[in-house]
Amino acid sequence: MNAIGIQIGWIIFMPILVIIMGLLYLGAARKITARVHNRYGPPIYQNIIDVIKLFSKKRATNHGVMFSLGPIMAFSGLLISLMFIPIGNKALLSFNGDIIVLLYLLVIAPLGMALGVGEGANPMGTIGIARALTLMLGYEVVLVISALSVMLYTGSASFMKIIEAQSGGVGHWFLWPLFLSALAMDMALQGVLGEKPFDQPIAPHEIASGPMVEFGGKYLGLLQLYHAVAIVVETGIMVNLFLGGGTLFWWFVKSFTVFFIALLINAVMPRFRIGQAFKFFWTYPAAISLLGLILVAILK
Amino acid sequence: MAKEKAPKGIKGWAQGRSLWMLHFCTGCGAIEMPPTMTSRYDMERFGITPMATPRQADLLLITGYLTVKTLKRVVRSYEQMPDPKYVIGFGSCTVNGGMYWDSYNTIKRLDLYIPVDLYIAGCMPRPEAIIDSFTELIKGIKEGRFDGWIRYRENIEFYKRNQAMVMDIRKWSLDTELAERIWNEVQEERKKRFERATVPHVYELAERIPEGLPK
Amino acid sequence: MSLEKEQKVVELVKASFEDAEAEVQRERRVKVRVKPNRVFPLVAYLKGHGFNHFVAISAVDWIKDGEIELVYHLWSYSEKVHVMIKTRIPRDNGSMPTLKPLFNQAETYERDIHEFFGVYFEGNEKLDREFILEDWDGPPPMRKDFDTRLFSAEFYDQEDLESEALRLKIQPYKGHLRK
Amino acid sequence: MNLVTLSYAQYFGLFVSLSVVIYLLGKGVPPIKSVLSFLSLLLAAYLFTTLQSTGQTTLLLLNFTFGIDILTKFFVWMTFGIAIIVSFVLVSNKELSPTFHALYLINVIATVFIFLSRDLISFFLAWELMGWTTFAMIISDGWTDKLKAARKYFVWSAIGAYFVLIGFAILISQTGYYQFEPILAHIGTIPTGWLIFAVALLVAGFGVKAAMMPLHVWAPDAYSESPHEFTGFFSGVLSKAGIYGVFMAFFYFAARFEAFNMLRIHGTSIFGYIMVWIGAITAFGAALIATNQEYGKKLLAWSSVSQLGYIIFAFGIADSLGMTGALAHALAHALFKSMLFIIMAAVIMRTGTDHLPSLGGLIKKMPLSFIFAVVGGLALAGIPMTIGFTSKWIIYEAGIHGGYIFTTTLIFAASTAAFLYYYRFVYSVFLGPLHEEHKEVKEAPAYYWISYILIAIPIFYFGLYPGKLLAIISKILDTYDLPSLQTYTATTVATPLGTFNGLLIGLGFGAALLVGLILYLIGGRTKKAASPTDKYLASEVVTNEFELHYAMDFYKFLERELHGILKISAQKFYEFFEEIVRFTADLNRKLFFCGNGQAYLYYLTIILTILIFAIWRINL
Repeated sequence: MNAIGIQIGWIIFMPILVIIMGLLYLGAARKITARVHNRYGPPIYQNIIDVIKLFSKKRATNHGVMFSLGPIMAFSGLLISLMFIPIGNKALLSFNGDIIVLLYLLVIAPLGMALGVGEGANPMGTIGIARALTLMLGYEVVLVISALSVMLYTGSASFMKIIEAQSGGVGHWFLWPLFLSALAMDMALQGVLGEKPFDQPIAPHEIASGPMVEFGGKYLGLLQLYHAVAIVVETGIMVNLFLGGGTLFWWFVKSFTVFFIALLINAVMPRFRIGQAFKFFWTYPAAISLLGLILVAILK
Repeated sequence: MAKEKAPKGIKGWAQGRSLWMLHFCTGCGAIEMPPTMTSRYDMERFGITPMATPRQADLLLITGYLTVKTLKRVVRSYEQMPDPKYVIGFGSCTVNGGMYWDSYNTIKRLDLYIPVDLYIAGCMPRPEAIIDSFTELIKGIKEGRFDGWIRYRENIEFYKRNQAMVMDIRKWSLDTELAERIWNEVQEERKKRFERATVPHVYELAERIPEGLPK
Repeated sequence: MSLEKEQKVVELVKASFEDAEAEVQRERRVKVRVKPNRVFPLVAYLKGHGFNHFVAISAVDWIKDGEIELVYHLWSYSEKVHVMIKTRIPRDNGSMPTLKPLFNQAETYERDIHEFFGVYFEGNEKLDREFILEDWDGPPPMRKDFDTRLFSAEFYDQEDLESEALRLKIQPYKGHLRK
Repeated sequence: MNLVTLSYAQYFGLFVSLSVVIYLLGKGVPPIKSVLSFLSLLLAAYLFTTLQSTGQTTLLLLNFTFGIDILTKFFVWMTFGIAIIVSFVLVSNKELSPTFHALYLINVIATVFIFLSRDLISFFLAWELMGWTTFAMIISDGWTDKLKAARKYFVWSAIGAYFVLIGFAILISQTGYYQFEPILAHIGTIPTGWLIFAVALLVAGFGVKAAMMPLHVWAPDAYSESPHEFTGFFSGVLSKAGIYGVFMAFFYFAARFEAFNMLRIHGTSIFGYIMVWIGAITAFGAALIATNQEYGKKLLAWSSVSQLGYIIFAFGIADSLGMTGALAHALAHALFKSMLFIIMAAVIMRTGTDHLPSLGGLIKKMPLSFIFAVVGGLALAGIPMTIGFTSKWIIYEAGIHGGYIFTTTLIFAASTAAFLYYYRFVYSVFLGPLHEEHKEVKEAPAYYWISYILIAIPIFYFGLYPGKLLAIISKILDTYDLPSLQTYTATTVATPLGTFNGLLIGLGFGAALLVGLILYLIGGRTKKAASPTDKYLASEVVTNEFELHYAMDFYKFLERELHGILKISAQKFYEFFEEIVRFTADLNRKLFFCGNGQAYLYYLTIILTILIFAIWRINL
């Protein structure tokens, strides 16, 4: 009974922690980008202020029921995916799921947002969604091949078993034997996170921030929270598959390191055209990950 | 209905520290923004970021002169922003028309058409002046001094009437019913003004210099 | 500085258009004055002789003469000469044939001049469409007899409204001025 | 306690005569035809429960054998379920001819008899009857380009039928029996080569109906041109007859035979391996093509081809996971695809078009249809909590467990592409701006949305309780002595790779949704958009002269990048083939039937010369 109580406590506490960490990640991202640009930059807790402000705003325009439900569904979809990824050796519900469950739960959030954007009926938003989906078709292949190689290597699709197989120090991380897969997944992660050069879906200068074009006030607040959780979950996939999980502290350190690499690339890169981005994913990262997969298949 | 108040406390603080800006660059003022954003002056340290759409913005920064054609878009952008929202008029042209004081198609005082919270005078104001106005705005918001959107809501007829004088508000207002009514009300006066304003007159050379200036 | 190529262009014009007054204005600049009905053939003729860049159309209101002067600017990349073709039409009900069959971009300039000077261009189908001035029902504003200062004063100097604003206490906030 | 006990022949005869009654009555009293058709189907479903588990009928010296087992029940109830729902929807449609209703009844009964028959001849007859009635229905009540689509369907059905016929002929000639059980008993006597040949023919023949690439070319046209409500049944269930055929040919006959399994790749026979590849390529290629469709029914039709590819893929793997996944996906596809096609039918009924750029904004007018389009889409994209995820998840685990790395990747990519085309569909039809001419559109009649609800119940039930579905499938596989998945409870499914708990995900998502809702309510008030044109478009006011519906060339950039892949078209290959045949035939005709006496004389001379020369050579 006590164990269940503790588990429930973690289930309630973990999302709060992740939201705050995610917002701090975003704040740090702005600070780091500013430092790269030789600016002072906003305080690291800036995004928390933004969220408070967005939720306190009044009379944001509402385009219909699905428009309101979209951000809610996006945030909830991410919250439930959070339950199925182990964070710092804490398996919230992930004893009951595996990588594929997570990959499909991660789809709920964009779907919800896409439906909301659709009811907003702004063509720029829809162009953003069409781009995001095209990009998704690009990176999903790389992500899946890389995840497949891990699954083949361990013979399990369960996160817990994969982390267990990597226990015992840095030398046991899958980063080393599956280096090519890890490299490809990191490339795909750049697209998953939507950092440059893969920020075509929200290109503010072309399509007025794309899907977010009609969202203001608390809608945007929910989307900010969604974004914050998404960053932790998405980098978490990489941490769990290749960097061996770790305790809560080390888990967040690893996760931020993965995010940091993406940030540095983001700070100095321009934007691809969407077609180029798609083609890029289906050429080099896909080739690298396939090579990694073949190596695993041979070695096994 | 209780009078709406400007946000105070944590809401006001958050509002002040996180101003998302829609810069409506109508003319020459746009060029002052890049230095304000980039490494020399860096307005992001105050939490001020440019946004792409009025839906996400808190602050409407209008730089430069406003022709009637631009004013229509400004009004629409302003009405599309969620509350609380703030307006900064940037440059002399928003204050009194500036060098476009006698243009047939440029408005002179912006705050007759939408409520302006702050003006930055100058032609052009330097980035220091912009940063100064931002800090003043942040301070004022925390204290709850700026309430432009409340003024706009409460005196909507006044603003709409003024707008109706110069532009077709039926098309450009969000509240089309109100716009239709006020539009019909001001038609007569508008026509009268129009007759007075379009009397043919050819300027002599001496007349072209405005009064008060040495001839 | 020899003005040979400019002189050549003048001769080129005079060879076919005897009634045209062509002269060299300065280096790279040739001025031709023709009757309105000769503009189209002249432009067509020059286009056939290498003047294939149609730069712009401009207009001048000569109010005391009761005429509007239209200036067609052409440029030749091979000769590097700018030809201005000037013609005058009456201010009231003046009209010109459109140059659209020769240069598509003439359509845009003609719409512009139609709006600002009230000149009618025959054959330009888009002339009636709104171009720059939205919802404008006054006289063409660039004509000399349009009193722009009076118009501005009547419409944008709304002193009565300012006093109304004062009464409603909706002046912009002034408390931020430094003490 | 059964009131009546019918033999199989009586059962068949009853409904064929009922269809004649429907036809005749429908001519005289039009409104009655659809009601009668619906009631007949209900009666058929009821009478099906009274049928004995085996039965025989002798006709013209042939001994037709029928039987019911759990596999039959699975497919028959799927058929009846969708057929009755479609028929219920058809009650509201007054435009279809009595011919259609009569044919529809025969079509359903023929499909049921495919599953019931236990001998090759009755199987083939039922198969043909199904094909012919479908063809006749497309002809009688099809849509814009019905003749071309029907012709294509007919040609391909005929080709498939020939394959099946030859395959059956080999089985019959090699064993001397035409009933299933004796054939199974004597299957060991068939030489391996003949068996493989027969199974290949059968898989190809049934594969035509299951829209297997490259035999799929009829499907997009036939699906999109057939009567709208019927398309749900056509695509959802009739294609499953092909799947059933593949299952029977493959697992009922061939897989039992040791020699057949000698060559193994990745734990499956070489046959299975080829099917895995065909299935994966079908799924992926069709999904990519679906993303570029501009017409709703075409898009859904290509999506059908893609989803059937999943089933073929899973069958090819042929282990416990694969077969479970395939059967689960057969049901899943029948459910969500019939739902989406019925929704499309409702939209076409109200607006008269399925051209995606001409639709849009119907969420305001047809909210219920939109909700269920989302439900169907969740199942199609394989979102957890729906049956689509249950089946797809098992298929993925099967692929990974079997080590099919490339094909599983293709299947994954196909699933992402499914998300792409689904969003294009739902956005273009229901979201986006409303067109001026659709201002007066009303919600679909109650017949429609009651049927949506009826289909949505199993979609969620089997998604939240995947074990309930797996229990049925395991029983089927056990009956046929095939490997079955045993590691499941009502809510949890476990594979060697991982586990997933449908109910837990459902509850978790519910809780998460609640949290999201609370956060939403905490936030400040919102205001309704002032007008449909109140949106940010660079501060411009939009009027109807602007086309704001971003539905044309939705994935243009994708199309541009994939041009090289999309250009490979089976259709074009067949057209090229046709061109060659036509050219050869033309040449033949011109050369030999030109009617020119001189030419004939000339040929005669040549032939004589050759003959003389030959004789002379031989004489030497």
